[in-house]
Amino acid sequence: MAYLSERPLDLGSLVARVSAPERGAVACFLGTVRNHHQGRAVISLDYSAYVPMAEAECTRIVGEAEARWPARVALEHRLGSLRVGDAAVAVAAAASHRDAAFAACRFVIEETKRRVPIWKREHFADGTVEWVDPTGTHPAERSVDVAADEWGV
Amino acid sequence: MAYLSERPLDLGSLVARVSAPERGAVACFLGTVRNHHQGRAVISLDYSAYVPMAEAECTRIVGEAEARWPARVALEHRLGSLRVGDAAVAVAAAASHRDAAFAACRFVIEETKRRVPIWKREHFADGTVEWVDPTGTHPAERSVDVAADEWGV
Amino acid sequence: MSVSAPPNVTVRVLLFASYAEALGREALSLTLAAPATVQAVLARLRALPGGERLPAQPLCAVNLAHSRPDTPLAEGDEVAVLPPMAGG
Amino acid sequence: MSVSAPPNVTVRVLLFASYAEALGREALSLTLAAPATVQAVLARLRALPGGERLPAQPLCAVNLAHSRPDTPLAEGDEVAVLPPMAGG
Repeated sequence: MAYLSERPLDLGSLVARVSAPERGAVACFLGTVRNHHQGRAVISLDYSAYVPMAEAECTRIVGEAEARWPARVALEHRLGSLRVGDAAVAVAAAASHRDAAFAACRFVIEETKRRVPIWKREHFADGTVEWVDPTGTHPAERSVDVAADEWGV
Repeated sequence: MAYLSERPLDLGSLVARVSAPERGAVACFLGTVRNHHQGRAVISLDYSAYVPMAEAECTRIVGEAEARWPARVALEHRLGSLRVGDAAVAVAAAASHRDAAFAACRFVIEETKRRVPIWKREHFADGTVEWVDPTGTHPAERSVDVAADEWGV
Repeated sequence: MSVSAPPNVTVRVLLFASYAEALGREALSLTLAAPATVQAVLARLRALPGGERLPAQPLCAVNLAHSRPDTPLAEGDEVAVLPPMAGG
Repeated sequence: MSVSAPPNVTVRVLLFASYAEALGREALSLTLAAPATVQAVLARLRALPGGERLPAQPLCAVNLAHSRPDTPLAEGDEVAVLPPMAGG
């Protein structure tokens, strides 16, 4: 797996992968497991993925970013059981100038959250376990047209 | 020195300093020495500072960022002689949400470049050594009114 | 001349996360009358126990690419039914 | 009653980077007639060898805070003349 990892993420290694003498600006993002979600205390998270499609989608996102900005991008997403504070996703984008580095980094984290088939199950302090739905709506309320628009299909 | 460092910068330690269980988003920036400047090959850079004012200005910038966004910010700038690829400045901003983390990170690097009294001398491959003037103008062309506007004084 | 019966199409269906939990399984094979579409797969899934918990139009992918309800299916295609993404 | 002569003000002046190079020194003390301002310090620096290489209105700081040409100076103040910042 190139983009998905069962082991702890290491931001330094992502930075090293995109760094080069001609790229003086590196923008990074690290998403870590928070201790709360919608006002409830979180203990841990399980991440799972549709692995081959997630890998394909990550490849597409990185390719789109590198086509749109003169930047090199690295992306990694953790799978498995994570505790509060663990890094779930890491992005590093290096460019000659910081505008491109920040723009590419932001694009990659936004698209990763939106397009990559990864799911998480939260274990709350009160003992309950729930699948996270970031759309905030009951799934049945999402029309296929909205989905198609979002995906550009 | 809290913000200026004679030793190599370590992005990981800045990230660790701002991380907390309630802050799930960390945006970072690393500025490294490029191998070129305005089309000329660069070998190394010397950074110097008006140390007490630079420390005071960094304190103010971090304070402004933390007042404007619900974020914790760490900032470090290297002094001394650096070679191509070495990190010159590092910023980490942690928040509950990534909008605040990115905005605070971007603000801090922009203000650091604009306001902190640090200077650099470039050693070019052709043997010449020059002070860098990012304003791009001959110093005499900068009027005090422009300067005063920039500084808000 | 005899008119041949339309051939059948067998596809592999993958379910994930809350959808796998709703239907009590992560994968199954379905044989559909040709011409088959993603929509036909969803209709069959809804008839299974727990299938009523699927949303009206869940996101789907065919062979690792996002699909639409009318995306046509061929023999051996992999159809994935995807709950809302929650990475990051 | 005799009118007393205006007192003098002695300040510490710091030069950095290209400005230190232009004037061949990094620090000096200047004694100015009161009331003294940043502008008066700059006029004195311009009269020194290499001082003609200072820009018309360089950035200055008094006691670690950015100043204006008419910022008044008191005995013992630290006046820094700052080339364009080049951090990052």
